[in-house]
Amino acid sequence: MTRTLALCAAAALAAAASVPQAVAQSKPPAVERDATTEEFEKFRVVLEADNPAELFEAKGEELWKTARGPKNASLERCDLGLGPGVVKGAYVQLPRYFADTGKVMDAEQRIVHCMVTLQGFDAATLAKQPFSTETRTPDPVAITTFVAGQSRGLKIAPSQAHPQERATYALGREIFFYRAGGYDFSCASCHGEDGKRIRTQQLPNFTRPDEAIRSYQGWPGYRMTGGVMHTLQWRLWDCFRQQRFPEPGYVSDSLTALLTYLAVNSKGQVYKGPGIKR
Amino acid sequence: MGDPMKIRTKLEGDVLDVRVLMAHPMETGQRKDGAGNVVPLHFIQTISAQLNGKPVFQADTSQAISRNPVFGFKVKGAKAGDRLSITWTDNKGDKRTDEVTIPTA
Amino acid sequence: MTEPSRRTALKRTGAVAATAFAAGLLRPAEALADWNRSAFESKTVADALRNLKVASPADTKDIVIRAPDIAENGAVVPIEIQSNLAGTKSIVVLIDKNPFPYAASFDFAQGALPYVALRVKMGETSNVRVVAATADGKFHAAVKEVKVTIGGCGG
Amino acid sequence: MKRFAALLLVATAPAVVPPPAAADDPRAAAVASLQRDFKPRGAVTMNVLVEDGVQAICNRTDDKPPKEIAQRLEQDQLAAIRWPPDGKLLGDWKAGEQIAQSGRGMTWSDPAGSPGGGSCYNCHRIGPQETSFGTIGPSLFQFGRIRGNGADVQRYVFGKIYNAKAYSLCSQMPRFGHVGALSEQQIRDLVALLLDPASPVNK
Repeated sequence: MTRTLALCAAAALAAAASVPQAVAQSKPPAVERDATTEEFEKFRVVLEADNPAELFEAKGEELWKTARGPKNASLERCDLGLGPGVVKGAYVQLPRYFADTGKVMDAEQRIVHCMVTLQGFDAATLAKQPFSTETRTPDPVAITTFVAGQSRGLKIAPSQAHPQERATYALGREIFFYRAGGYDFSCASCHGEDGKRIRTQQLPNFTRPDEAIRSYQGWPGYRMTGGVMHTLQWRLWDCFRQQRFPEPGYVSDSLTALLTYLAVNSKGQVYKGPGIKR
Repeated sequence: MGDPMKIRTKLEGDVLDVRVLMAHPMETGQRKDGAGNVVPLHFIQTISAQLNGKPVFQADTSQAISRNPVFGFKVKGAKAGDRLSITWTDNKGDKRTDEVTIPTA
Repeated sequence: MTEPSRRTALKRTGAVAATAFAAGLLRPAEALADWNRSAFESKTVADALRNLKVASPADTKDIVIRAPDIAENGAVVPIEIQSNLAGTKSIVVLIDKNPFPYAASFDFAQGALPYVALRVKMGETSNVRVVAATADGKFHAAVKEVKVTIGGCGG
Repeated sequence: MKRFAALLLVATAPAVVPPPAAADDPRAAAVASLQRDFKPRGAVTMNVLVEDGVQAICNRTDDKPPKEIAQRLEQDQLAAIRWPPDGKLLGDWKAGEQIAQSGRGMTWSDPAGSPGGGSCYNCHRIGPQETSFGTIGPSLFQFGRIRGNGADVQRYVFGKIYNAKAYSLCSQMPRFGHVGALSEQQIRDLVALLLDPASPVNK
């Protein structure tokens, strides 16, 4: 092996990401941001101040309050964890354990559950085209946006009191670090280090509390590409696509586990409400 | 026609800061849908804002305005209780007007 | 609309309209009939300005354009424009490299300040060009470059 | 996709972590969860969720495999590289730039059989004209200018793109040639992008 080759290999080794498996305990140093990221963040404030997501929040509120579906019922009896009909503050406490289903559920999963049980909608039909397009915003997306908006300014506070909530977190953590697929990627390949970018997009390090909030912050998000509203269900779905994994099931338990991992890592941070994304 | 606008106002002294969000696809006529068909040009062409019935701010716009448009403008000489109405019209003849009363600060 | 529109009102003030207003920035008559198709369908900045009847705008530092140096997404580029020129009646926004550069025009009256915030689509890195018409019939211009880049995984 | 390393896994995995009872194995639970909730789509099958030997070692050691195991597996990966029979490693840098720009390939939305890209700019700075580049990997700007383009460097770059794990076992870089994401010619073109003196990378 020549000297040049050895140097290259050393550089490659140094560049290989090391994935910390533990969430940092002490306050980690601030993540360095480059000039491009600084510029994006400056104008993100402008974009967030007047966010078309509000149009979808309004739509979702109307859907929540209107009697619809085969059972002609509104969602005002839907229990998001704080009692039937309580929307304020529910989003930041999800995912959580629900005794009636015997499992941990995330916001959209629970909303779909309510649409099926209270309004009589068909789960399989809702799962058929669950994501927004330029011409169609699925009802659960608008409703989730409304529900999320009702937690604006509140701290992320998912419960870890129930053994199933802790088990779900542990499962989510395993999924986060699991490398597989054609490209050998795990979630951590892109989201396990500080201050990294894909192209010009800042990649939050979801293993740090101050960065993990960025997985929650901004979602549901008004996506500038296409001008459509997306929830975390879409975000994870498209992440797995780019991870070269098979297609995750909509509102499936694996996604809830991952969302639990992200939510618990974001605990204590303030949720700013539906956001705006690239 | 169309979904309601979101109109937000903030009175700073006698200057009214207005922000308006409009639900509109603002199709450029260049985009193709999932089936590969070109989506026809569909965009807001004019916007007019009136304060107590008097025109204050008017815009002519093209398809270069982003989808679900956001505009901001400022009017001097406004006060709480004034009525602000905003109307848009698009190239298909659709039209929508929304009105708010400026709240007491 | 119960009261006459401002544009109709402006048309009646014939003498004043003869200068800036005849220049096409402030159009007479009803809005839709008014929408300047030839300017909006112009494919170059020069053609658009000609069709808007903007004559030799002078560069100025008194139009403040706040837009990102590098846009996160060309589909939504936030632009804030403030004219500090006395007697600013209207503002035109052009995106030099867009297929149709003329993006919008804004008219201010009855206490409206010469300020506007808008969001535009930009196909590629380009100058954002702002032309203001003042009551003295003169035109003033300022530009700001906005870089448009590829953002995500590109797949 | 070739999963030749499965044998290696049998040979080496027990030396690292003895397989625990499935019930309290969180990784096994995670895999079971993924197998239950995910569906094959397009060209992506459920098989890709099954770790190969390299993935298994990296997953079990937080990407920090013991040195001797890493070296052994790296040697095996290196030995599996298919070098061009004609020995030509330098292709067309212009074609390489296009491949470096493209982030397509091996997702469920990529049509099977269509040529993929290298996603290189997603993680690396490369050519000076492209300002939209990622920082997950090191900058490759001036790569050939700094290192020259001798036979050994060409061989290293070809090998690294073909199978990054042959040089650093738990590297985050995909094994583009090994898994068939890039063809021999595409890798040659990328080698040229990095090493050709005429490439903008080396200007």
